Amino acid sequence: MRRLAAGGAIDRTRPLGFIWEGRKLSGFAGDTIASALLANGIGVIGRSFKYHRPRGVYGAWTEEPNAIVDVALGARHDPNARASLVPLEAGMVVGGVNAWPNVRRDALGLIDLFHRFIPAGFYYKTFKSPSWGAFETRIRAMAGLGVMRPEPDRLLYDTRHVETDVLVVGGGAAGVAAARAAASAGLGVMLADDRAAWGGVLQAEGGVIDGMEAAAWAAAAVGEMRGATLLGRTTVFGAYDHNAFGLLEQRRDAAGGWAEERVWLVRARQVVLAAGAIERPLVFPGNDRPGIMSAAAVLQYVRHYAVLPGREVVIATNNDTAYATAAALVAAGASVTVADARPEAPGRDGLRVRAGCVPVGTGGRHGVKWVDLALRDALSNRERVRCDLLAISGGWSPSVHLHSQAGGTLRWDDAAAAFLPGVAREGWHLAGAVTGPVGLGAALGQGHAAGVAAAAALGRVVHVAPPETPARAVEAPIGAMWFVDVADRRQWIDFQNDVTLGDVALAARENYASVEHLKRYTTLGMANDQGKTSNINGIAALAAMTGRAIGEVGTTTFRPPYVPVSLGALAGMRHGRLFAPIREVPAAADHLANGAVMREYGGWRRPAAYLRIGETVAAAIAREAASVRQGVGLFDGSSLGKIEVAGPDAAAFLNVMFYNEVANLKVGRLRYCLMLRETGVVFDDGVVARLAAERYLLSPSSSHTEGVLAMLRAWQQTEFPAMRVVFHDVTAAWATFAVSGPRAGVLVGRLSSDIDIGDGALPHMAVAEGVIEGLPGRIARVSFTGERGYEISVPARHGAAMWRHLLGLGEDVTLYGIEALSVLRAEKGFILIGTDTDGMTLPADLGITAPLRNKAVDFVGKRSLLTPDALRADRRQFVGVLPEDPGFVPAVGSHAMVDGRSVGWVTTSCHSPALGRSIGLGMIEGGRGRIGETMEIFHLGKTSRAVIGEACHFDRAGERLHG
Amino acid sequence: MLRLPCPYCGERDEPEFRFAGEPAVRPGSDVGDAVWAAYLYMRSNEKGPHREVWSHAGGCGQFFLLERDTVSHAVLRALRPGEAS
Amino acid sequence: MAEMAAAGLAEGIAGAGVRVTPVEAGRIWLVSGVEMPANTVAGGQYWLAPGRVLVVGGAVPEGALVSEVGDGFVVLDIGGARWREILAMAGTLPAGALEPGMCAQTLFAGVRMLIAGRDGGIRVFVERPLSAWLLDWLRQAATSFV
Amino acid sequence: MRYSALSLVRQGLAGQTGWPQAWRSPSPRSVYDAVIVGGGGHGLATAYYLAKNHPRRRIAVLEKGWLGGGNTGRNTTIVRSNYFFPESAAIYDFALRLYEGLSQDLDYNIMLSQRGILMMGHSEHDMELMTRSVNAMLLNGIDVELLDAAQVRAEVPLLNFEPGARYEIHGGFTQRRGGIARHDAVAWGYARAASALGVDIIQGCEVTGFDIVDGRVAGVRTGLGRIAAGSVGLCAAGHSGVLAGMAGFTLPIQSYALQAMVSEPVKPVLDTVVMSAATGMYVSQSDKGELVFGAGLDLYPSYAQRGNLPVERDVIAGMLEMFPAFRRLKLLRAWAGLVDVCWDYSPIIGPAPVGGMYLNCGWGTGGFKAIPAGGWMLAHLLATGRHHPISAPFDLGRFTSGRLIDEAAGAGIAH
Repeated sequence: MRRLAAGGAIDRTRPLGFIWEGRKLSGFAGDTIASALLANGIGVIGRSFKYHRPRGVYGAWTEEPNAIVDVALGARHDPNARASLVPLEAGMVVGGVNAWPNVRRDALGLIDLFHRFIPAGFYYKTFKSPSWGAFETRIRAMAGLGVMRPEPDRLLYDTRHVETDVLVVGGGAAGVAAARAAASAGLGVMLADDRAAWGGVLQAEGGVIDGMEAAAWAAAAVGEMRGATLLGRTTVFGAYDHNAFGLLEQRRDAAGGWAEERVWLVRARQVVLAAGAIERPLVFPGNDRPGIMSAAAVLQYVRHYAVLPGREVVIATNNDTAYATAAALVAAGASVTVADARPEAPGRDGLRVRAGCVPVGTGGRHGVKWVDLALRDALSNRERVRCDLLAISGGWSPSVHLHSQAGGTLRWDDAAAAFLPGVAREGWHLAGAVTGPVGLGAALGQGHAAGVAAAAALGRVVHVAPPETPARAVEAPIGAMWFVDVADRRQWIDFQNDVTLGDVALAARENYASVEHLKRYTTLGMANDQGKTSNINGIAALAAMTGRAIGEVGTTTFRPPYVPVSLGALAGMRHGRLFAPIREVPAAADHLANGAVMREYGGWRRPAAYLRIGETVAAAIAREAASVRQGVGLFDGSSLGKIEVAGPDAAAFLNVMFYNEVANLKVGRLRYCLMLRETGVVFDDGVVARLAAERYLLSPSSSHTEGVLAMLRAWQQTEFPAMRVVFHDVTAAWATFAVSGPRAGVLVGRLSSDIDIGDGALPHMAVAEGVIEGLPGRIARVSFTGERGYEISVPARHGAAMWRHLLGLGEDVTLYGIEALSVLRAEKGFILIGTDTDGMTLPADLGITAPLRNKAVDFVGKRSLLTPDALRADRRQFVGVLPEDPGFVPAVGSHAMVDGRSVGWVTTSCHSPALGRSIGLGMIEGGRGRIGETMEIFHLGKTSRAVIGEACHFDRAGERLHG
Repeated sequence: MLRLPCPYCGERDEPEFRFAGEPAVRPGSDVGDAVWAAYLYMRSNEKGPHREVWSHAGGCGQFFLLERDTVSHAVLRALRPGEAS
Repeated sequence: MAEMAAAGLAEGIAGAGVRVTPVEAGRIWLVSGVEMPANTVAGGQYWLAPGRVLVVGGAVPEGALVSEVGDGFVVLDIGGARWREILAMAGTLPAGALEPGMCAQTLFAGVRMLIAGRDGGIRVFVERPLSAWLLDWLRQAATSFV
Repeated sequence: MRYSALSLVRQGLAGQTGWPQAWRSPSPRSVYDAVIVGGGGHGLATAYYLAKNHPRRRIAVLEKGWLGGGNTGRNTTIVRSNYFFPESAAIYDFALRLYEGLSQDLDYNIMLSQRGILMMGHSEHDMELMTRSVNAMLLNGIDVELLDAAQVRAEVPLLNFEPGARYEIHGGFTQRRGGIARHDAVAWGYARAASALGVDIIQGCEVTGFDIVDGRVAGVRTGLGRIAAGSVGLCAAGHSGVLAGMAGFTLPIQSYALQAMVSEPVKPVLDTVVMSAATGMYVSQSDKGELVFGAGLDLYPSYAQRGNLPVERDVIAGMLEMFPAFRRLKLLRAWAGLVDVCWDYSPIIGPAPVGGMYLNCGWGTGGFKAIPAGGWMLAHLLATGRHHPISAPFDLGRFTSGRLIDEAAGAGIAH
């Protein structure tokens, strides 16, 4: 066991049993899976992506490249969890991934023997014949890490949208100091840190602030902040336009059925970035064995998790930070040798320090056993040192991800051997290790100053003094070392994707010399950790290989998310029924009670057909259509748009908006009109009613109501601001029912109403307002079925009751749905926008040409009707398509063919109960000139024949409207 | 995620707005094909400061002119239609 | 047939810290030709756009165009200790936009709505056809509170 | 040196030190017969086909950043030719046929995986529009099949067939020859082959202006100095408008950000490309195991190649509606390309209003799948000054005549 007897921020009173690769182990509350595995002496926890080399835990937090594991707990399963980030919970079942039979003994480890022949990008140079497809299946099976479970995840995901005065990213020394200052100025502060406790690395590195132990100071400072939103266990994963941020919180208090992940979408007026820095590995031959870990991570495992990853430790470093790890290890009873790459490395009491030395080789298959050290410059004085832990530190890279995403610039600093933030974005203030190597004092000072600056930018003054900490010895500068200049180029830069120094040399040799080419050609930095440990080492190696300065090579683009974020969390509640809103008609419950099959049409849920017991949808449609022709049918048209247009200039304005003439429409009359886009394309059709000299009522199709309203407003506000016309969308306020059929008049006559529905007072295409069954309403003579038709509108609240009442007015009333209506209108040859028409259809294609000839005033789209293409003779025109075989219904979407070429298509087809045969409508090139012609109809390789005819197949004279 | 200033409702988030094209002066219906095609289809499509028409569709439904940098997405100016542009 | 039953309003929702109660707001009119400061509420009159307001309750208003639309809305009061969290789940309305006397039209869970500030919560005016969907959304959102 | 398994073994024994440069990086000469502006897939393909089909020309490709760094390096790698109009089917299928032989032709494995592409229908109306498209494509000679719901379920069992799903799956149609290809490899393959045929590929060379003498282009002004040119080809997707502005004309193009995302790599779960118009998303699984997905445009003009949350969350919600099992996977990376979109969603290929200058742009969201054809057509224009029969319908003049090729409308999306 590697667990230390005492210490650590774990709860030794709460042991947590879990399963690792089928074996029962245990850790404590406060462990991560990684710390628990290390505590149980587990060395190999995974295999690298390409060569399947054994991988152990390397890091302690988001930098971890190796510890990808499969974690299952109850309903939760994560095939690619990072062990260093997952808090251990009782009963967790954890397993390695991408290895067979298991990570300890992985058969695919044999691939490593052929590494010479499969360098970076080898797959571009081979697998070309017979074809990539011949090899792909096997290669795909070897790729990928975890195994996704096919069952849907039923958890619910929460999302929060909030604003804040100051967002502080990072709750370490600098972040807490900044938040403390800003909060004292009375500002709304949101402090986010991805760890469970405040203080960040202070827990491990210690120190004294304002006389208190550092981590205790952090906790106290946060506790005293009034009005702050404190988000622990929360990662700021992305910076977007206008200071918008995406945050991922790992909650512990999620309600039953809700996932622990919650996404916050935050808008901040001022931003303090105190995200710290990430330690880089040293690059040397054989630096990828299990037991080779980040020195900073080892410090956290010893101090925070009371885990001693090794007893015989060699520390290889090129900077001072690793000496804190050395001290902690010695205090925990380990024997420590330090190889410091810098010639004049400072001596430390109780430590064997070998100055100017670097690792040049390692040994140990499933865990490091020894490391060869040698003098860096001459690579002489080679000495093998036994060890079971090799803690390495190659320097620190500031976490400038968010700064860069938001457009902040970067500059290479040789002294710090790092890309430091250059010009920050307006309203951003950077503090702490993100600005470069800083001691605790500097970090606190910068943090406080950032809080003061943020407050000042919002016109506020800070009311706390900056935190004090005793001065510390200034750290000696880093001795940058990017790799060991030996023939053995198997020096790992990206541990997960197995990218070595040799691969960078190959990329440089083949002229993949841009940093972006290096990344894409070698896959460097494209793994789960997105290059947190590998990018800078890769850039430095490329610079050396191509004779350029590191700053000149530059970095690849920092992209969200900072850590992988679950897709379910990003989708939030938009799932299942709640994926997208849908509108209901007022009588919805009654439709269902009467056997309606409800479907979505244009954003509304509407009855497609009303099924009787044992009836199929097709049979119901035919029955409904036939009964409307013979008797009387009732249809729910409540979803039809209703836009009131009023004002002294209403008539003039609408005359520009519509294709048809509407200014001369008499009061109390209706007219069927088209509305065009400026391109001349038919955008929508519908009935226009003139209710008064200065008041119209438009009824656009259900799916186009919002679009028509937006178009009216756009033109009035931007093109005709002087016109006195206003628009009211009253669609939802009215329920509208169509009563259609030869006996429709009889049924409507039974309504108690002051509206005279006699043909004299209310002829076809007329409308009257009045009182119906004690309710204010309208009756309009309009028909989309071709039968005598009445549209009855009453306030929506009474819609269901009115529908039931109408149904009860006669025993022979048949309910008909949209599908039957579609058959009836097809028999009449009436168009359906979006079915018969599309994004290219002009009015003349539908045979509606009078307005273009007669209308004096210019209207929307008019000029587009006169372009060469608009006047082309072979445009597709709307015609009837009568199948030669009356029993055969051609599929909608069949094409009319002339010697193998499509000359148009069938837009509508069905069996017509009224005609006792199949009918169709279509858009056919030069269609009106082909009346009477028989054409070949093509569908999925089979052909049939049909005769082109008039669109209207039934009651061409339209007598039934008035009969 | 953009934060745009509706001239009437103040600043709101991107999902409430719709881009409604570049402001264009509508020629008469007697112009030549090329002039009409330019009005319909040609775009200035500036890289940098760009004049645009937007609507606050998810709010008050009003249309307004916006000068916006198409690289940084910085909002330069928001004007009610017809306001001194 | 005067006793047409008023369409049954959706029953309320009572989650932990969240209460959604339907409101019988009386008659409502959409009125054009009336100016008032943007996004404010005064005496049952809610700003919608320049020259357009929603008038709730009281006598029939005057205006260039007056349309009775009470039947087109379902009015809900959202309250309870954690109503602000429901608002934060549904949209990005700035906090300051809902002080008493203020109103705003915005996307709430993707649905366009008029929202007015009240003490202890908000009053929302949602299009009747979308009210069922919204209540489904609110029901699910309310289960997120323990 | 030819690429092959044998050469890999031989080089392996020599520590992989013997490989030559994949392409040369010369400094620009002062004059070329043809200068191609834009070093992405289309530009490099143009250079290759110009050098190969019309030899004995001095050709340069000018790329302001790194080759393949524009949309070629940012798209979701889908290849298909299931287009509605004969003109579109001709050019996209010409590209797909070139793709099918490209690895051998370029001696560079572009990892073309013809795993099929499945477009889904979520209503009877969707299926009717799809039938119209399928029949049009069959008549265009494109290999497509209409599928009912059961057949879709057999192809991709992971899809959401739960009753009461918000967008039930009614069926769909598939093009078996569609699929994906490794986008970077297409750029690198063409660059290597073109360089070998003598084309000068000049990176870090931004065009800042044109020399136009009485209506005809004579040269290009760049960050690395002036270059004289007999003819100039523009194929800098996203920046077409900027280049046109420098040459004194405007284009019917608006530049939009088109976002794309990848998940963490998992073992194979999805063996075909799936697209759903209703939820607006498309997804495939890369050979490395990441899900690669995207959707429609961010619908406001932008030159910022940055991802953005609203459309990103819509895309993800849409994909999860189709694949509820993906909810547990994690987003690894999100970015955006910069596409120039024409009103009719078809490209602009042909002479520019300036003599000696030719356009290959306006590909909108469909540029990657058309790279080989775009290159072949622009090469033909640069070499002959005349349209290839396949490119003629896509001339800039179509906007004045109104003879648009509106693929969106063809597919029933009225806009």
